[in-house]
Amino acid sequence: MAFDYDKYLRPGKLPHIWCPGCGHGIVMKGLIRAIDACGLEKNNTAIVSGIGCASRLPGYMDFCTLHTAHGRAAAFATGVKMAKPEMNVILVGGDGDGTAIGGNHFIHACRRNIDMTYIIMNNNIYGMTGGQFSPCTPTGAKASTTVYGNPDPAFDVAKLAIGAGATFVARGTAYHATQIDKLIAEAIQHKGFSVVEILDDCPTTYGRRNKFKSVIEMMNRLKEVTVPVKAAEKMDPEQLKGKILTGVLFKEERPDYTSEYAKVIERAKGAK
Amino acid sequence: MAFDYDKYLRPGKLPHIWCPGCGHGIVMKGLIRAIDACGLEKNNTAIVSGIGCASRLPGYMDFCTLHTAHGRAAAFATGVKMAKPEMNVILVGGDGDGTAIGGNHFIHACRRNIDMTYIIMNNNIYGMTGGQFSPCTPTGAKASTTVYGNPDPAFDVAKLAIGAGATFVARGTAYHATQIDKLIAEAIQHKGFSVVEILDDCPTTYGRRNKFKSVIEMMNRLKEVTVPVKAAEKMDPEQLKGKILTGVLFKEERPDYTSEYAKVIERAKGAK
Amino acid sequence: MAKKVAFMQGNEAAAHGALYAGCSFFGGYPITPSTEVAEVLSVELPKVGGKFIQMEDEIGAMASIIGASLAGSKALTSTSGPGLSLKQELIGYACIAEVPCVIINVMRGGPSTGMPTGPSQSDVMCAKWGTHGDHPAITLVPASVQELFEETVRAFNLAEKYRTPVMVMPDEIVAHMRERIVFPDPGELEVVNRTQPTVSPEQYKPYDTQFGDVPPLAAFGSGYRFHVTGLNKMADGFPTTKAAVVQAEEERQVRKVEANVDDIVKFEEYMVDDADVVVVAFGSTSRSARFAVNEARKQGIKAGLFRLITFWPFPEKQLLAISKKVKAFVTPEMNLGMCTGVLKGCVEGNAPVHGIFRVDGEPINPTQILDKIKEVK
Amino acid sequence: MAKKVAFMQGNEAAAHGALYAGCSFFGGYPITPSTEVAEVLSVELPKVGGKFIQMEDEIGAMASIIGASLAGSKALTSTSGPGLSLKQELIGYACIAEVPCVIINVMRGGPSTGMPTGPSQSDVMCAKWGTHGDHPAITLVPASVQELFEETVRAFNLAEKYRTPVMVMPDEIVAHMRERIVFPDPGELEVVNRTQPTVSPEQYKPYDTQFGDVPPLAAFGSGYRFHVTGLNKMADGFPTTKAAVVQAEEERQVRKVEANVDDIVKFEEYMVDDADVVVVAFGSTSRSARFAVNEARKQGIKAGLFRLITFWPFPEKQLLAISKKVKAFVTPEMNLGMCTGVLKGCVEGNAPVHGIFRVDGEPINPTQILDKIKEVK
Amino acid sequence: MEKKLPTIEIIEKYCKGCHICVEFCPTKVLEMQGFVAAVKNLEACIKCMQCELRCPDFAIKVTA
Amino acid sequence: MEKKLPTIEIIEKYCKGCHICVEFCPTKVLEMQGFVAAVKNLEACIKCMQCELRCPDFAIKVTA
Amino acid sequence: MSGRYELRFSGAGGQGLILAGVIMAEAASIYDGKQAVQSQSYGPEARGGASKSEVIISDGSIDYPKATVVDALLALTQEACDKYSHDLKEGGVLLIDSDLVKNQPKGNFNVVAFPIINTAKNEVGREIVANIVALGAMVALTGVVSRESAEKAVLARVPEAFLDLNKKAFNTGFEKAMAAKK
Amino acid sequence: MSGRYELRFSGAGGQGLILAGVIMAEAASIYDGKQAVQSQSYGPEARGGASKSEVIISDGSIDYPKATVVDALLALTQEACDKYSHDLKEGGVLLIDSDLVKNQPKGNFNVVAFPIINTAKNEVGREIVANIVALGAMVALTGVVSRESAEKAVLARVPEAFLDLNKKAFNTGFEKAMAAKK
Ligand SMILES: Cc1ncc(C[n+]2csc(CCOP(=O)(O)OP(=O)(O)O)c2C)c(N)n1
Ligand SMILES: Cc1ncc(C[n+]2csc(CCOP(=O)(O)OP(=O)(O)O)c2C)c(N)n1
Ligand code: SF4
Ligand code: SF4
Ligand code: SF4
Ligand code: SF4
Ligand code: SF4
Ligand code: SF4
Ligand SMILES: [Mg+2]
Ligand SMILES: [Mg+2]
Repeated sequence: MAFDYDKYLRPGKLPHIWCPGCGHGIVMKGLIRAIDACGLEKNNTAIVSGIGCASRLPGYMDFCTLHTAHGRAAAFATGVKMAKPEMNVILVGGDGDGTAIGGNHFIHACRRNIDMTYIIMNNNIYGMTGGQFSPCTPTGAKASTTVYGNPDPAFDVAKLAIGAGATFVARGTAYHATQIDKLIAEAIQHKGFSVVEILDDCPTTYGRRNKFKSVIEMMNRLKEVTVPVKAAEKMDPEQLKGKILTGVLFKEERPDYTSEYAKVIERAKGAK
Repeated sequence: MAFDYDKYLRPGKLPHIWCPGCGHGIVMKGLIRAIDACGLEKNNTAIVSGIGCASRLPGYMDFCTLHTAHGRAAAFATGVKMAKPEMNVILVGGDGDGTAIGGNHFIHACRRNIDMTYIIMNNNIYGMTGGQFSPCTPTGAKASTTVYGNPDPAFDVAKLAIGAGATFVARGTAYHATQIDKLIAEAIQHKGFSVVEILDDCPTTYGRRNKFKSVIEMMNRLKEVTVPVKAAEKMDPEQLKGKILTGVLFKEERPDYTSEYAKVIERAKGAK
Repeated sequence: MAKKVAFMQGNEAAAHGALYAGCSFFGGYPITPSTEVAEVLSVELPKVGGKFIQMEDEIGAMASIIGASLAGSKALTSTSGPGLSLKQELIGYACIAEVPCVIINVMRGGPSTGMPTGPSQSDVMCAKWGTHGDHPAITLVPASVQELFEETVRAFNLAEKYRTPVMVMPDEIVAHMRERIVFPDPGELEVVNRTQPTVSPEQYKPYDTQFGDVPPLAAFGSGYRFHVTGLNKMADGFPTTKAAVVQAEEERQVRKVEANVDDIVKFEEYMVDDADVVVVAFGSTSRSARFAVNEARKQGIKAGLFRLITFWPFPEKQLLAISKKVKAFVTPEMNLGMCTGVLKGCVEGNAPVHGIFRVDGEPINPTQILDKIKEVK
Repeated sequence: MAKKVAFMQGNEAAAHGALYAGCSFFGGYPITPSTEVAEVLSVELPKVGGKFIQMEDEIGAMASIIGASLAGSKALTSTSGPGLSLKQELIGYACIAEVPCVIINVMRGGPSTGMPTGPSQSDVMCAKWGTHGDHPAITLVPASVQELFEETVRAFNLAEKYRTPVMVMPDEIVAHMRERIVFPDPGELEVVNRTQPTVSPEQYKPYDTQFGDVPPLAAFGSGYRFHVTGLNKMADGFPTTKAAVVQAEEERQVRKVEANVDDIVKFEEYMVDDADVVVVAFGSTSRSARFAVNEARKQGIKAGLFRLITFWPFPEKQLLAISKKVKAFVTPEMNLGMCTGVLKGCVEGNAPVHGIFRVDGEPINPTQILDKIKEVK
Repeated sequence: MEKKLPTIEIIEKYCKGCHICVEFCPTKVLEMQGFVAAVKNLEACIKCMQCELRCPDFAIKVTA
Repeated sequence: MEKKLPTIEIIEKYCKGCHICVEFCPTKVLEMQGFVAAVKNLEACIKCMQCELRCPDFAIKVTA
Repeated sequence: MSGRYELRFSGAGGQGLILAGVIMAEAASIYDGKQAVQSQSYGPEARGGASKSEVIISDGSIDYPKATVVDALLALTQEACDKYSHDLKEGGVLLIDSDLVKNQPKGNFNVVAFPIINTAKNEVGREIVANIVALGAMVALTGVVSRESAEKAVLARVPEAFLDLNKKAFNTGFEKAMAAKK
Repeated sequence: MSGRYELRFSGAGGQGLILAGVIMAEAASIYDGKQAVQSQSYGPEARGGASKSEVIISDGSIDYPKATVVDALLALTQEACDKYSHDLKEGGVLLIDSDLVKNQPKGNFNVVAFPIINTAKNEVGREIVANIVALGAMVALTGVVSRESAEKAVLARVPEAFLDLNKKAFNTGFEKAMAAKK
């Protein structure tokens, strides 16, 4: 009955480096369950990340793992996928890695609709460097570089992904652990570029500064501010004010990039 | 009755470097009329661009002009605007400059809602380097690097800008010359980050390859494929198939970045 | 009135040095081990009406300070290895467009992500040679918290005086250690501002060499309108491909610095005069070296220390002269021989150069240096 | 059967050289004057089932070729100055993660946007020193269309053999001029592939030094699972901060190249043996130099040409030896003294080095060189 | 009273001969003469300004 | 017949003491003992698996 | 190395050891008019793992800012004790938390052990001031800075609201150490 | 510079002068078995302005790939003629379009002028083959490559559909030049 995570973990790497209560571990477990559910083959699956606490995830996973440079995961992964379209390619990383320095590669991966799955662990902060604000830090929040309150508006990661052309966009939270694997599994099965944003927590660099007494409070907040899309349909704007939707937010069928490129190869060989 | 463009042009710089029929010149004239309509002061207005044919525009304009590096216009401009919030800052550039290498700075300028106006001259190609495809080249089109037809999907620049948080997004065309100045003027007057995409033409590197017999044909196409938003409201999906909307596509009021930062300064001075 | 003293970290001192120099704009992107510079300025700049912005990446950060500088601000960014590599293209832009700005680069282990919290001195070569094309380079390498403050002030002065980007490169040890610092009173240290045009807006040219190798720079929004580009340009700032003009401009951009090395180069000679063995070192390594030199002298060995405070321009003249008098040089550095290579390049084989290289995230300790001194003396 | 001959441009030849070497992936971003390399490969690669992708920028392009190489492809990108500066961070990544790949950088006028269509040789220093931290560097500087083809093949061979990025740097003249080229038959030129693991997947370590300084590299998706990072790593590819391991790994990464200079360094000596004046040149400038040397000989002057084909590693040994026999060196280059400086650095003052520098977008013509030869002979 | 004709100025050294003004003039006032545009039938001009607005090269000025 | 109790294994060297499992157990089966989680009241366990799912550290295993 | 005295505060990240070191150094350099340098080492990027904070105190100028031979070591965890005791000098002061550090390093050191964390939690009232308790003890054991200066330095660094708490922590630590050392 | 012969084709961007140069060079190096190098210069980035294409032909190997003293110059526009005639050698061949190049450069050159563009447009039928007309003329005037080789080279470079058109252009140019030169 207890799920066997060890099957997918590299032996001897636990305990992981994440702080007590860091949601990244919850996401990693969800990812493992999703991979198991989709029956992905270890040898045929690459897990690619950038730099950050979240981006340390691949090191624990017993797959072909690539810990790239800050913000570049999507671009490295595009090279892997183009070279070996038959491989499953999963990207993981933090909100800073993916939407700050990595923003350009992110929107272009969305545009190309290249068949990869990107899991963004959004803890609203640059955790690894000690808590500077990220493009996903709420306006007004405190960070080590916004002691007077953050003047920056935050990205709506899902909206950005849709605007850039992603064909599958979902959102979950570290609190709703049971749903993480379902969303990721559906994303993996989707043919095209799929984005799963997991609202996450960083008690160490975000929680304390923003008056959360404990990670429990942070978890409870994730419960309180979110509403499943299905439920939202039955709610009026008033009730939805300040709420964040979870579940599958967008899904569309479009030819994926490597399939399209396969046609280029056919045409080229024809042209010979 | 004839509009006096010379008032805003640097003496002795014409004829400009653009090819016969290049739409960039039409856009520059629209921009000049808009600046005139808004009564912007030359000394107090900066025009910033990246690299590309389109990005050569500032050189002709008698303002504080900054021809930056490829893709970086929005980031340079952000520095100018933050340092001197009282200045009007207008960004101009091509589709490649703005949405390929410049994509990250573009979406973050949208997110911050910093009070600048960005005019993207979208000719669907990297003109200056001789016609390689850009992120705005239609799928299937021919470019010097897509002789078998472009496998890449194109960005919807307006959708991307909205997804990233821009608060004013409009689209015009080089054919509809009379509207260019109106759209740009409204964008300039909008408080916040405004994006005006002008569907443009590059007869030299895009037209020939894609079987346009002349720039006239390219212009006519711009007429045929576009529909004003207003008109579109009265049309059914069937009629709208394959059409591109023009006019003001999105407008929203949100605090602009430098005003928000002014409050940070107040809070900081209070904190002293 | 007694001076303000404090016990603070190198990075904090750098931030305060920037404020002392009149820095009014910071554009950055966080990276270990330089983040404290940004953090302090995010608090202090708005207090004095300055601007702090965290950009989307290091390229954006570099772009923002160039833009801000053209709008008249004294502008700063801070970063570390990977960020410095990303800034290289625009550092070149600041060089050719001649835009004053300061880059603080705290040296950590490289290449790539390398060892983010480990000290290093392996960015000194890319400080000069990182960007493509020919360009000038000024790089300062302080060795104490007090000096990090003062060299940051000097960095702004040199940037403004020569209209060019200037780098301050403490290693992680100097950036993170805490020492007592005595704040200079206002006016105590020189603060230089870029020369403003004396001609009318109509006559103004942003690269007008009739005013010397460093033309006055007006600010956007000050009533002077002009054009700035990263292409080779003429006196009026507009692009040109005229061979003679391009050659002259390129040479001037470099000459600005090369012809003024004596004004820019700064170093400290410690017991060098009668030395048989001279240790050439910089940053935290020079502190180990001084320790070792003192020990050596106690043991009757004629050792001396030549401490680089300016790494670029490199004090070639001085070291060539010294090379004719000494038995050997010892060059301890937290890299695989960068200073060693540069030094060899300028002593014409007059004296052997013995490197001590550590790239393992550990400081070079005095004993290592002392042993080498004994070995080669 | 007669060989295939063609009259083609340097950039086209580079593209065909890549195909000959087995390149199966190209990730790029267009930039003058290198675009033809990409354009030819966009047509040719899919014909042989290879992949061509135009990325969103140069950083993405560099990232994509590292990813593709780890998935088993021989991967190439091409660019020019500004793009090379942008790639620097990830070039460092390829160095520390030891990922074979090739970068063709066509040299145009810099810094920054500079003179996009003007020839230059001013990227040779950033080819070695551009990225932060200590790292190896291999840079090839061909002088003809035929040689650009062959050196591109060699670049892939060296990249695969030493698991490191390799740069091919034609100047704009060599890249854009057209000459007759004779295509080598398949098998005529050596084509090297990275060594594959001989151990089982369970035993495989991506940096296992028991197989020497260049460990075998398995491909993702080939049954071998492993971890790759840009942090300092251990034999198994996982991050470490253990001082001893880090020091050893950093040294090995550089030693791979330094210890094999004789295998990597390539040059041509033309009438050097009895020469009083030796011209050291590379790329198109070396063609002007040969012309000048011939003229000089006609006029009875003992001139010779040392033509660099490998710029990095620099042929220090050979030139130091020559410096002991000659009256003077002449170094014509389309920059402000990069090769000149490196040469000075290795001849220990044995012979003066007289530079001829042009950065005006015009080639250095034979007359300039001849005059200098006469002046210093 | 006869209607006042506009003056149409074509700056030859700016004109790049793209044909745009000629093709899009609703009343066919303009024509190409060699590489540059020229006025063929001024009477027909309805002063709609389309030619001036669309000329990419600042080469045509219509004054009523 | 008495109901079969699950086994709840807590791997102490993985547990970082974040309290998550304890706080979110619907039936208060778990408690903190010093820095690590421990089972206080096994009988109450309803095998909902919430603790295991939410433990960020792979430190708790529930087997029915 | 005229009168060069080297201290190392070690334990787990987040235990406030850097602050303890900083306060010790400030006591010396700001209040006792000596020279002092404080430095630290981090784990991967900015967080986690065993951490140490070093303080060098001297009458003369301090060149080398890192420890060479440590005069006094504080170890709040076993991991830290194992990792950072190697260069503690013969006869040097070793202060450990008796609850958390079970096996002491070999070598003849002047070992002082008491339940530091526990003291902070139960006697002073808040676990988070364990670092100040430890600081008080180190001041007592080393005598390298005066008790008064150290106390001043503590009070200058901590937020208003916690002055008494920290004062109490400091003094408790000081007394405990005196007693333990007897 | 054994038998080094230098040609320059100049005019406006887009007139196909680079192709003309390439064909001339191919005629020499592929069909006449000589050595040849072709090079060009561009305007800002990849386009516009006056453009030139240079061809060096020699029996021996060609070191310096750019022109030193030009033996034969084609100028299709006044701008090109003004810009690129400075290093045409004494007595060198100068072929110009008589409609477009009104003032000839000073110096004693062997000048040949006829309406090249016009010939292409009206006699051959398409303006775009003006470059081939000019090529034919240059072949006739310089004699540096054989007429046969040049024609082969032309046909090898142009698309099937336009073989005859280009053949006609080449020969027309050749004849016109012969006549003009008389
Ligand atoms: C080029 C570069 N710039 C900056 C950094 C410093 N850096 C490392 S991780 C990080 C942000 C991490 O934030 P996020 O991606 O949200 O991950 P988290 O740590 O919050 O899980 C930054 C700025 C770097 N390593 N490389
Ligand atoms: C860093 C860098 N990369 C690439 C280039 C080459 N480049 C110059 S302009 C350009 C694209 C221009 O396209 P666009 O922005 O659409 O402008 P257009 O020429 O089409 O008006 C490119 C790729 C460059 N100058 N700098
Ligand atoms: S710092 Fe934040 S994100 Fe990083 S491991 Fe700790 S809790 Fe997680
Ligand atoms: S190449 Fe295209 S974009 Fe550039 S100037 Fe010519 S027509 Fe305009
Ligand atoms: S104004 Fe109108 S009618 Fe008159 S010439 Fe121009 S386009 Fe024709
Ligand atoms: S539109 Fe302008 S450039 Fe084009 S033909 Fe008419 S006048 Fe000339
Ligand atoms: S399984 Fe459910 S009931 Fe049982 S301990 Fe875990 S959370 Fe509590
Ligand atoms: S959730 Fe896991 S880590 Fe947290 S206390 Fe429970 S067992 Fe320990
Ligand atoms: Mg984060
Ligand atoms: Mg374009």
